[in-house]
Amino acid sequence: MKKILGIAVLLLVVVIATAVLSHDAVSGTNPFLSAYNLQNLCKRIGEFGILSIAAAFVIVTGGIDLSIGSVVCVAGCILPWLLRDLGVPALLAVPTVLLLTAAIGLWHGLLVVRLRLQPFVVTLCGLLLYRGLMRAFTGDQTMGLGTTGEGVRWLATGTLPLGDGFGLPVPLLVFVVVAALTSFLWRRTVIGRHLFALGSNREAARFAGVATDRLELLAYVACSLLAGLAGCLFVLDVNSAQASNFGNFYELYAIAGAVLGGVALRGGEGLVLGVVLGACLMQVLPNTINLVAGSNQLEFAVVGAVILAGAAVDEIVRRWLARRRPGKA
Amino acid sequence: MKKILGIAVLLLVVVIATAVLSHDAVSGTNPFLSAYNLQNLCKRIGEFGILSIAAAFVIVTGGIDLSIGSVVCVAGCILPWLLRDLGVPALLAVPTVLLLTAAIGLWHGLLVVRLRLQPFVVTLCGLLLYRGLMRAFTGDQTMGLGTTGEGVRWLATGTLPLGDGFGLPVPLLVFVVVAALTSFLWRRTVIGRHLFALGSNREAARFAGVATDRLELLAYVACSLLAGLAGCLFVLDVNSAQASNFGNFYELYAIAGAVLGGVALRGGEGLVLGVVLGACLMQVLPNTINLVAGSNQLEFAVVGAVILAGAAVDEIVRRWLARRRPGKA
Amino acid sequence: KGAAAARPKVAFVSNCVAEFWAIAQRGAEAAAKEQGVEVLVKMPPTGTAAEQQSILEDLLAKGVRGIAVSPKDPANMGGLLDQIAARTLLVTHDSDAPASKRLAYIGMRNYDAGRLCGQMIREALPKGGPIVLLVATLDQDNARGRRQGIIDELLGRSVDAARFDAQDAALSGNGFEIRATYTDQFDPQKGKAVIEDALGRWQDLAGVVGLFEYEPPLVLEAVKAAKRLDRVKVFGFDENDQTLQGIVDGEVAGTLVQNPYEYGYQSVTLLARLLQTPDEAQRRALLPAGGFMDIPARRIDKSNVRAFWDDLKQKTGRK
Amino acid sequence: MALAARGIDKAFAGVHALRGVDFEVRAGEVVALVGENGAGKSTLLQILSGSLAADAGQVRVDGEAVTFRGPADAMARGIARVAQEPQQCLQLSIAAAVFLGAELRRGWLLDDAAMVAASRTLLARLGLDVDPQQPVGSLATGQRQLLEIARALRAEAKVLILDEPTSSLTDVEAERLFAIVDDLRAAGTAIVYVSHRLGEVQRLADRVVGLRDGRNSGELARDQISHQSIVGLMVGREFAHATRQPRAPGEVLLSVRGLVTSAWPQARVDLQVRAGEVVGVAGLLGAGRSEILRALFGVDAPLAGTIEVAGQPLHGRGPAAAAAAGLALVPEDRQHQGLVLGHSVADNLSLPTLHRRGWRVAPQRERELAAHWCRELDVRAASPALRVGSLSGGNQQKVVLGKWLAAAPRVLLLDEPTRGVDVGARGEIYARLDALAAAGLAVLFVSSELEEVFALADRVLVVHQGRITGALPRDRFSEQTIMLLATGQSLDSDEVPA
Ligand SMILES: Nc1ncnc2c1ncn2[C@@H]1O[C@H](COP(=O)(O)OP(=O)(O)OP(=O)(O)O)[C@@H](O)[C@H]1O
Ligand SMILES: Nc1ncnc2c1ncn2[C@@H]1O[C@H](COP(=O)(O)OP(=O)(O)OP(=O)(O)O)[C@@H](O)[C@H]1O
Ligand SMILES: [Mg+2]
Ligand SMILES: [Mg+2]
Repeated sequence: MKKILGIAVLLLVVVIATAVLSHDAVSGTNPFLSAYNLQNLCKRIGEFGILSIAAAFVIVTGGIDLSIGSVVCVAGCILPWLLRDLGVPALLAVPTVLLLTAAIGLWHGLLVVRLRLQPFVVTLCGLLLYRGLMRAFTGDQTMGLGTTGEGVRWLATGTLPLGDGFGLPVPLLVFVVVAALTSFLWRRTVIGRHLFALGSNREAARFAGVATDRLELLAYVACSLLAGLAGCLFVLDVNSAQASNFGNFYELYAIAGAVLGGVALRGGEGLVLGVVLGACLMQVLPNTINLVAGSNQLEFAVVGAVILAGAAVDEIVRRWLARRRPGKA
Repeated sequence: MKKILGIAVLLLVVVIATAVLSHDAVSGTNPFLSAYNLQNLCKRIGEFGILSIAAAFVIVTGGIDLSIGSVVCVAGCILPWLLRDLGVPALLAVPTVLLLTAAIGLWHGLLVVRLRLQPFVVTLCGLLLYRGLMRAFTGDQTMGLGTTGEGVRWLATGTLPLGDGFGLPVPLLVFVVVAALTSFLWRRTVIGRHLFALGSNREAARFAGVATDRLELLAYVACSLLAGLAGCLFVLDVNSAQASNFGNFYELYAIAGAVLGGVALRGGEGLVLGVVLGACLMQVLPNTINLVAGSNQLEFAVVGAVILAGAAVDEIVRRWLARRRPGKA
Repeated sequence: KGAAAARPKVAFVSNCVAEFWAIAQRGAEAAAKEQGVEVLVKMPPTGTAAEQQSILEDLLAKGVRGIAVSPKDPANMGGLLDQIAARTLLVTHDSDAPASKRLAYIGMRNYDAGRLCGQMIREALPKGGPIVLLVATLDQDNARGRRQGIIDELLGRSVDAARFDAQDAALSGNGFEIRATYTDQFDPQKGKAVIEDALGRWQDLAGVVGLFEYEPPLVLEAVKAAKRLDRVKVFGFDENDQTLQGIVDGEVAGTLVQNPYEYGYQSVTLLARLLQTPDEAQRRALLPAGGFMDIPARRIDKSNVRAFWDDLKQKTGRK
Repeated sequence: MALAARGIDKAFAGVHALRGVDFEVRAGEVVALVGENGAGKSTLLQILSGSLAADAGQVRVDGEAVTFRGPADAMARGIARVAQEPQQCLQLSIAAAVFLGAELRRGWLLDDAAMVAASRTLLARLGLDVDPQQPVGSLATGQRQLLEIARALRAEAKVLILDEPTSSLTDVEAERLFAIVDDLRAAGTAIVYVSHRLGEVQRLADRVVGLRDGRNSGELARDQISHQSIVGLMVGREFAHATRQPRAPGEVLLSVRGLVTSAWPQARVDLQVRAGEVVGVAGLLGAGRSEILRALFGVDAPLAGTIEVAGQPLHGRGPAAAAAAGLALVPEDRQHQGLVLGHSVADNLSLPTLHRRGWRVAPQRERELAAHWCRELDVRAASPALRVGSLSGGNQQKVVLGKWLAAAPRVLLLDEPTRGVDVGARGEIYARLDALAAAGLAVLFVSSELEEVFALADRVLVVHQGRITGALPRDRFSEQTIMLLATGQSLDSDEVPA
């Protein structure tokens, strides 16, 4: 819990600051707190949050997945193709895409587990490979549903009305379900316990009779599957995917969200709640900038600076706490 | 040495294949082996090779630097500004940029060493931060020397004529010097020995009295300094830098080159010669595609697939060798 | 295979990867077929000047007989372009490099297209109002030209293609107010997100302009989802299917289209015919007057969208 | 006086490890530091060698008060320590590791040739015959311990601190070390020696200093040192030696035929262990004893051979399959193989058995299990929720034992099961193993201590270069016979088959 205190405080500070700064004294309205804005924000948190959980799945095993953005691209290109060009019904198309992305994860896992290739190398190649293949597959044409597929797009753009003009965006609900299931898996099941043991010390876990290979496979499959799910939501949301840049850099956002949320890159450490907070922060910051600043030129700089400051403050506070409460039983 | 056999063979295969495939039966010429092409190739190898050595410096300590591409961007934006807008003489401008990028490295190092932040986090923030700052600094305007600065551009576009129409590009010479110095530092000096010990097991090195903090600082400084050097060469070569994309993704190419060349991401392992070979392969592949294929749509896919295949074959061969020549007599 | 090898090779090089260039590719390939040449279409995968330079160098190494390129950074690429011009036939398209030794430029003037767009906005919003612009990136000449054209036209300024207003400059006049220029760095998710945020921030927005091909549909989506189609007008550039459908449905006020198909077609035709003409004087006669072949931007609105769309579908072979 | 400490206090989160401890060692003296697991021995030594800062107290070197900011400071003062759990740079060459931090050089350059030659001599003196240019990672646990000693000898320190240096060494290597210690003492080096092998303490010590619960518990002069008096210093009470329970071996539980390991492809291993039988494996360092256990448990895939558990061939590969078949392995390297150091004691104890109670974890059951085994094995931890990495070495070892005892295996494979465990706890472990065997468990254990082999085993297999060179029943146990077999010489008399 102490691990996520820092990020929780940081998030709170940013949220309050944005609410104060974006307040329009003239009209008395507050764009940040408007139902419309919160709804959009929740939608993005849902979409990117799923990606961060995907990243966290592999990171807790001590691995890394750099191909997340390219898997998003695969989902973003294949789903419209199935729906629009092949006319596959949505109920079949989405599971097909998820199956395909899960297969990608399986492939990563097999390369890592059987051939003992470094996860960084395998997924870096994946990053290049899948995007390249999608460029050839789409012939560099933009993929979208056009004006068809209104029904299935509800998954990404729909809301469950809560009254007062505010509706819970479906992607947020999907994210909450994914987060809850993941948290249950990690904390309450044998698989979760074994996953974390493997991440902390793969050799000791193996010596303890844990089926490390199968678990690692599982982590990669879960990661790519969730990336595929998020990819579906993204393309259903924006309705436009260009293979050369759809999902570009999303692996970094995903990993940043997870790491910000206290998931340790050396493996064996992480809380789903932390990942959720990290993902929130990653989405609130650009929203802040868009609502407060005159342009979004400084967006990257601000996001980078805030994450760094957050990490630094977190570390400093933790040390200070450790110094104040030493040893004694 | 065994570590780099795989990559050496792979490089050889690709080079031979390209020479054969690009041969033009009608005209009897061979574009790949033409002096003009080899010269361009050598230039790129020089530029990107420096980046891979930069990445390797940090990787052997067990760290990672994701900000390399953004540091390239900093150099690419600041150097033209100094030369063109401020009229600083080249002899002063290049060292100034190197000093600036070295300072960036020092900053990374201090955050990693003093605050014990994860290198991944520090440099990911750097990736976002420096590019963001450069976008604001340049106001998203393209930076270049225009038609001025012919003199200093010799550093990137000049050649040392060797006769027969072929000249050794200056960036290759710079790279060779950097590689030779690095190799000397790593293999023949106490600093190098300690650097590798630190990467292998930081605690053990510390217990042995190695000044781990100072060395880690040094590695980050060397990395950013070399990235800055490469950035200068890049911008002098293409004479055009857009803050939003100059050097984008170069950290991945740099790391891929180093890792391909046998530098282990867990630290403590690596040969400069391997890095050189890795950097060569990373540059030969796109050249191959441009010379052989009708479009470069599949470029990323091919690069990804070849690296992956290379890593896999390397691993398989190594296992096979290990099985044939087992442990004891 | 033998015949293909014997056909002279020319190259068509874009400045990034986009649907726009996929259409241009069709034009280039059509022309190549007609002229009996082979065309290599190359696109810099991440759209950087460095990538484009590598591609051009490799094309020279490969020995192509002519190159048509949309230079990523004309102001600074002079040296490279002259080097190419010295070795092979060089024309520019889409984005010109007037100071270089290129033979001709095939395309439009982005600043003029921007002003055309501005006119369209003024007609749609006679009383003016607050406007937001969405552009992929501001560090490309075409993006800057278009944006400046729109701003200058809306504020009623004189024609000056060299003017540049900073991204966060406060700009108003003539009843219009440019509230912000947002960039999305080619990420559609980000593009949609910033427009959503802008709609949330300002309740009084009168219009939003998407300056790159994929952007008008994102703007349309965002405005539609905010249920503000009645108060916020959508304008765009280029001929994305959804943009055109939006015009048909009355949801998009209009779009400014370039003619990428013609860029490709005319570039390759010109290169091929230059190659086939041995005589220097006759060659010169093939070049357009002033070295500029104008493929003007066209304004597409409700009145002409059907005809335009049908023609486009036929040319690109898409349904 | 070479090194002295006064009033040393040190507290960790939740544990007060040292309370006002005094300690001193003079030049030319060997002082043995004894105490139960968790008494604070390693903590004190870490403070003396600059690896840890004391909360209070003073350290003096040659009478001068010093403050060490790091191990380097202590080294500069001539203090060298062989750690209980040495951290090593596995990728470095052995020669580089021996000279790490004090490289030989010619001008600016490393003098690798000199370092290789010098380390070869040093290692030979310790009886380690390996190529110094090989990476450290290629060494087995015991060999790594010798390397660590070589490093300390290389430093030619004024004060040499040895924290359980022999815990993975066989008597042969240990005897070599003693000779070296004798030499150093004669040359005026001050030596601090920690060991749970009390025979060694008696053999070496000029003086014995006791620690109990982080406090000084007394001191013994040379002529007062005896087994009893040392134990008294440690625990303050005497305990009875457990008597062996009589038992009759039953059916064959573990049967191995033609096993070939990748480290020793020329050697075939055949062996059987019956229910109720405790079989010891003896041999020299690096003889391949651990290799056999690892292959049996599926950690390394054997090149050939069949393994049967209770008549059933082992299905599937890997430790998971072996564990499912009723095998358990307590590995020799507890830090890397035995424990997930970052996880709690409770999590480590339940790891091998977690999946047996369904797919959900049951926190209540886990707590009970942890409490039970901590009590049974006398694990000195303030709470089972503590990070196991923060426990003292011996207590960690008990956790490794406990997690596999909790799994109630049919065949128990043990590799140095009592490494670093204090005498008291050791006796209890012996008694427990004895009782389990009586209840029908088959035990195959590797131990470098012949004393332990004699105490536990019904039968001894001796290994030399990956081969079983002899099997001795209890009535033929003798140090000489085992040494003969272990060095590859054949016995004159008839051999007993394995
Ligand atoms: N880094 C640490 N964090 C928390 N507690 C620690 C740490 N190191 C040691 N301790 C605690 O300090 C106490 C003394 O441990 P120490 O390792 O000094 O014991 P020891 O006498 O060497 O025991 P052993 O014979 O088992 O090696 C133990 O209770 C241990 O749990
Ligand atoms: N992980 C490893 N990698 C390479 N070689 C190894 C490894 N483990 C053991 N060996 C080699 O196999 C040989 C046998 O080692 P093993 O650990 O079985 O011996 P041992 O008799 O148990 O000795 P020790 O008491 O030192 O563990 C050793 O000489 C060692 O060099
Ligand atoms: Mg100890
Ligand atoms: Mg062993």
